[in-house]
Amino acid sequence: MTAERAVPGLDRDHALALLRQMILIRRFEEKAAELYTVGKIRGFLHLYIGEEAVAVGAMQALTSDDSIVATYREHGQALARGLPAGSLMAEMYGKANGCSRGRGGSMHFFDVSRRFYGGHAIVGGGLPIAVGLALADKLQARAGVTACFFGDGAVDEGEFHESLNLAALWKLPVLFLCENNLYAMGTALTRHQSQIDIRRKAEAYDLPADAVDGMDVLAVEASAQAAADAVRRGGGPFLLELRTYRFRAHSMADPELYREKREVEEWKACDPIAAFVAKLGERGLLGAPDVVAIETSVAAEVEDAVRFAEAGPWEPVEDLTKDVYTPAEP
Amino acid sequence: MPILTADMSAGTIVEWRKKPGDAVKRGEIVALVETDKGLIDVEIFASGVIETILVEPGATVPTGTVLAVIREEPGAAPTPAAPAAIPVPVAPPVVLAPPSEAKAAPGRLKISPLARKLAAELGIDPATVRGTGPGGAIRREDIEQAAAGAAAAAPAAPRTALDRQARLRQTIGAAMARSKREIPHYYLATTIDLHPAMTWLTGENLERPVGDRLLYGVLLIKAVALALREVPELNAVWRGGEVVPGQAIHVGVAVSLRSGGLVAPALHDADRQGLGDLMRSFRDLVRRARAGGLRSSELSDPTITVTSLGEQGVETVFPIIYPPQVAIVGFGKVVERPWSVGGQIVSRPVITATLAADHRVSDGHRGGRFLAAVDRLLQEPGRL
Amino acid sequence: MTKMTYRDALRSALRQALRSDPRVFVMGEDVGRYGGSFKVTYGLLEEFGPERVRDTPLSESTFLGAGIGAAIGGMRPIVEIMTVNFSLLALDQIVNNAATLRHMSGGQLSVPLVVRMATGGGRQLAAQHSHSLEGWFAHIPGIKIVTPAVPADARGLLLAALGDPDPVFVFEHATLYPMEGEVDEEAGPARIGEALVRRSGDAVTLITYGGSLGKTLQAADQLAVDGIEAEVIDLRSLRPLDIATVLASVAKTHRAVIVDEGWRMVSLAAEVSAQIMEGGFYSLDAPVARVCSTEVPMPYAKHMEDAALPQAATIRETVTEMLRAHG
Amino acid sequence: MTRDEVRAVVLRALGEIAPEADLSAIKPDVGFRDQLDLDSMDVLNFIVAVHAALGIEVPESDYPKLATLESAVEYLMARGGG
Repeated sequence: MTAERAVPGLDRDHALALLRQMILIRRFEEKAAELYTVGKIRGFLHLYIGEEAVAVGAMQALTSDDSIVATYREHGQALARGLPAGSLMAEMYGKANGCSRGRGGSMHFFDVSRRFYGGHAIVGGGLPIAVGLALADKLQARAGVTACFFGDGAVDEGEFHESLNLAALWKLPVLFLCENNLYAMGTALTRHQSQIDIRRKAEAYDLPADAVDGMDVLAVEASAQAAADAVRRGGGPFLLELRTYRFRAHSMADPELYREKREVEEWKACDPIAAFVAKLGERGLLGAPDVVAIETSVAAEVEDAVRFAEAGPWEPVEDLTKDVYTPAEP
Repeated sequence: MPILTADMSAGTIVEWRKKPGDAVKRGEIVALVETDKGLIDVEIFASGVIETILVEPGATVPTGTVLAVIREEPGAAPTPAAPAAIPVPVAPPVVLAPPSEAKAAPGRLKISPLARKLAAELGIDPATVRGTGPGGAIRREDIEQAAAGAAAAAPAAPRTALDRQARLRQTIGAAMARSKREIPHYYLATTIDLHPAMTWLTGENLERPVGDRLLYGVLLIKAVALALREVPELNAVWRGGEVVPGQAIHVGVAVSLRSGGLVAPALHDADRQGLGDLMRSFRDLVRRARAGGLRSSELSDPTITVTSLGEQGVETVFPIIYPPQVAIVGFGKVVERPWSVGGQIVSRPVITATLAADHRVSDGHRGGRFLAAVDRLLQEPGRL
Repeated sequence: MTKMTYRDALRSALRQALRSDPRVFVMGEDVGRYGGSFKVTYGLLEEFGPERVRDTPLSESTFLGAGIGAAIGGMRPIVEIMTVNFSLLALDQIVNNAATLRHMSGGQLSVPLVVRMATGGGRQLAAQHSHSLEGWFAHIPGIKIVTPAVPADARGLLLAALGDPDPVFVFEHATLYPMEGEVDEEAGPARIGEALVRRSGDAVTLITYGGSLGKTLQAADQLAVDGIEAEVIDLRSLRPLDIATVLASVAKTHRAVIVDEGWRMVSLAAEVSAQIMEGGFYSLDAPVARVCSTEVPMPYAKHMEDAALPQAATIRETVTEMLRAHG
Repeated sequence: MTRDEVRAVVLRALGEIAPEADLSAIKPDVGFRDQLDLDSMDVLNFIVAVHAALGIEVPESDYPKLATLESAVEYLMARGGG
């Protein structure tokens, strides 16, 4: 890991904003888990609890001109990118006021107005899409970085190697963000990768890379900013490995036979939110009332999201085949 | 009981981590549950104090069952109650627009392949049949109705009886016309001494209860059936321009209908039935033919037909073959005639048997052997 | 009208698109410096430069996926997958992204992508290089499939594909590239989803597409010698399928034979046959017949490959047998 | 049984064989076979029906004695129908 980054004078408002985003993600995910147990949310649900610092920190390095491609564990990225909690909750309810009209569910959030090009459920399936978006930007001389989030499992897929090679070969503005949470569903990293220092994979394609503690939101922010700046300078793609851990099961149906409770507890000790609150407290940037205020406003925002979803209409069945193709111009 | 996996419908409590009186906080693990995917911790979403545990370890309960009662702290956000049933809109069946049926070419008859094949076999002109299928299409049932003719119809208002009779007349007419047009008939006749058969029959009926008495017609049918074993080429149908040998001997028996007209349903495997069974089958067939209860297989299965007009006082019958069959046997009335027996002239009951056969399939030599076999078989009625 | 080969007709459409729309660019293995494995993109690199005529690494899944991403990003990419045999490596991107993103995103995303592939056997390339899998792709809602059989359609259907807001897959039978034909270079794009009667007749309807059209017309000419006038229909696109034109013809001839180089079971021919049964049941005087490839990995030896592929003789025999049995 | 009851049994038997016939118009002294166009199968069914109703077994040799309505009633009364 690179040396501890010096944090330039940390601005209080910015710090509170980071903290609120992380707490929003945490409470949103807890509410999603609750709603799953009573059958409001169905199908698959992959929670982001524990990895909040990655999405929040990395998102600080991206502008509204940048594009995002993520995976099926994308609630954190979507919230950090600014997709309204209500539209995400409604999508998980399968309602027509969901961000994908109830068509995608938890694994397929889309919001083109915020250049959020999806949750993708095929491991590694999003990488070529990100390469293509970057190619389009480059060919149209459009400023913009395409940030592509993927897990350590995707590193096993051929498309990871093909995408890094093509992006490096054509010097495309792709910021590859590997969220290494040490497990590809039920397979520990050491059991699915021969070389577990993922950052070093980039050397094979002559591509700059870095790794950072994914539990430290400020470190993530700094590393992501540096990586994004490198990409913006037109030097081609960058691979940033964010080392993190998920406190919950892979998905709602996972009895977690593959890891020890002890290990989970050890990582929980580095809870990104608790760690950040402690750091800000030491620096006198935050007091207990600030946390209560954030928790209260987040709780309200999550409740509003649930009401928005509950009130949402079902898509009319007559629209079943709408949008399979683009309607012919009249 | 929380839904913990995508397809979970019930769960078994393995152990409680809390007991009544314990305080619980949102997010705490309060129990362990066995699901289809294995052991999963149960998280509590309310904070408060456990009052009572309703489901003990070891019990399996459907998802949604209340497991424990918690006295909630004031101010905790209520979870929206689990819906009894998730109000998913009932999807009206998505009716795909049926592929637009290209307009059938004008003058083109809308008839199913099966119906067209059956009509050809029964010698029915489809054009004369009114279709009851979609868009007036003619279906198998329509042809069978036409074939069974009036008998098949339940006693209906006279007008439709007349229609049916007219239609049956047309149907029989079409079949006979086609038979005459297409089948090169040859005719043979012989006179058979029925004395042995009639004396045997009178003795046989004395021992049989009224309901089991035999008619001499049954002897004639059995003799024809057994004779066909010796001349199998007469037991066949003509289809697709070639003769198709009968897989079995199904003798069609011409039955006159009380309201006029005729049908010739099949007595299945007539060669293999004993005289008693054959008589029962024969009586049942006539009863159903006249009551309109024939099965379609009985109409399409005969491999030869026997027609007997003796009771109408006719001595010799010159019948027309029923397409697609290739032969037909006719019997006239039983008459007393002088008959030479060992040089002596005696009076004997005789009957004239005629054979009309399709010269494309058999020739007179084979037809003659057949009639000789019928004659020979009738001389030993006990062995029929 | 000018006489040109099928490949020249394709190139004329590519050149017209590259000239008229800056968003259009070509991407694929050996499409640039090598001039295209079938010489379709020959000369385009020199004319339009390496930015718009891009040789790719041998990464079908990723450069096709990149085509999808670029299309979402506002470009009009034309991805060349050398042959349908290599497209199997990119099926996930095709089925789970190209065909799905518009509907799954609730209509937010559009994927104006064109993918060109050579297809079919008959050149002794053995099993791995001789597949004819258009029927698979025609199974997938969300994409369109066109199968130009003559130079005029090679140009017309490719131009139509380029103008279409949804993904269109163009299947070019490998034996057709050198084929000559009349092409009107002023003509606009053809219409996707419209079949054409290439030869009219009244005794039987022969339905085919792409590389099998030639053999089917040959069989029709041979049947004419025996006094049997066959109507030949070129489907031109497999999805959407113009079943109306097929049913109109069957209503006239009452008999149908489908010629399809795919393997018989679960073939495109099976689908066309089902739709004829559903829509033309009362027009039929005979069961619909199919002339397809024998179900075998395509053998190398010429006499064996010829035995496996549909031939004019098999088509002719199928028709004469049908007329004999159901005259 | 009285003559009329036997007569009713005979007519009902004939009705089963010739459902469309007008039983009231049957002339008592003219043969059934001609009036109602009956064949040997019909005659057999008539004999079976009479036996079922009256328990009288009519031997084949006696069939001609039941050729008309009158003779049938006479024959059956004489054999214990009465």
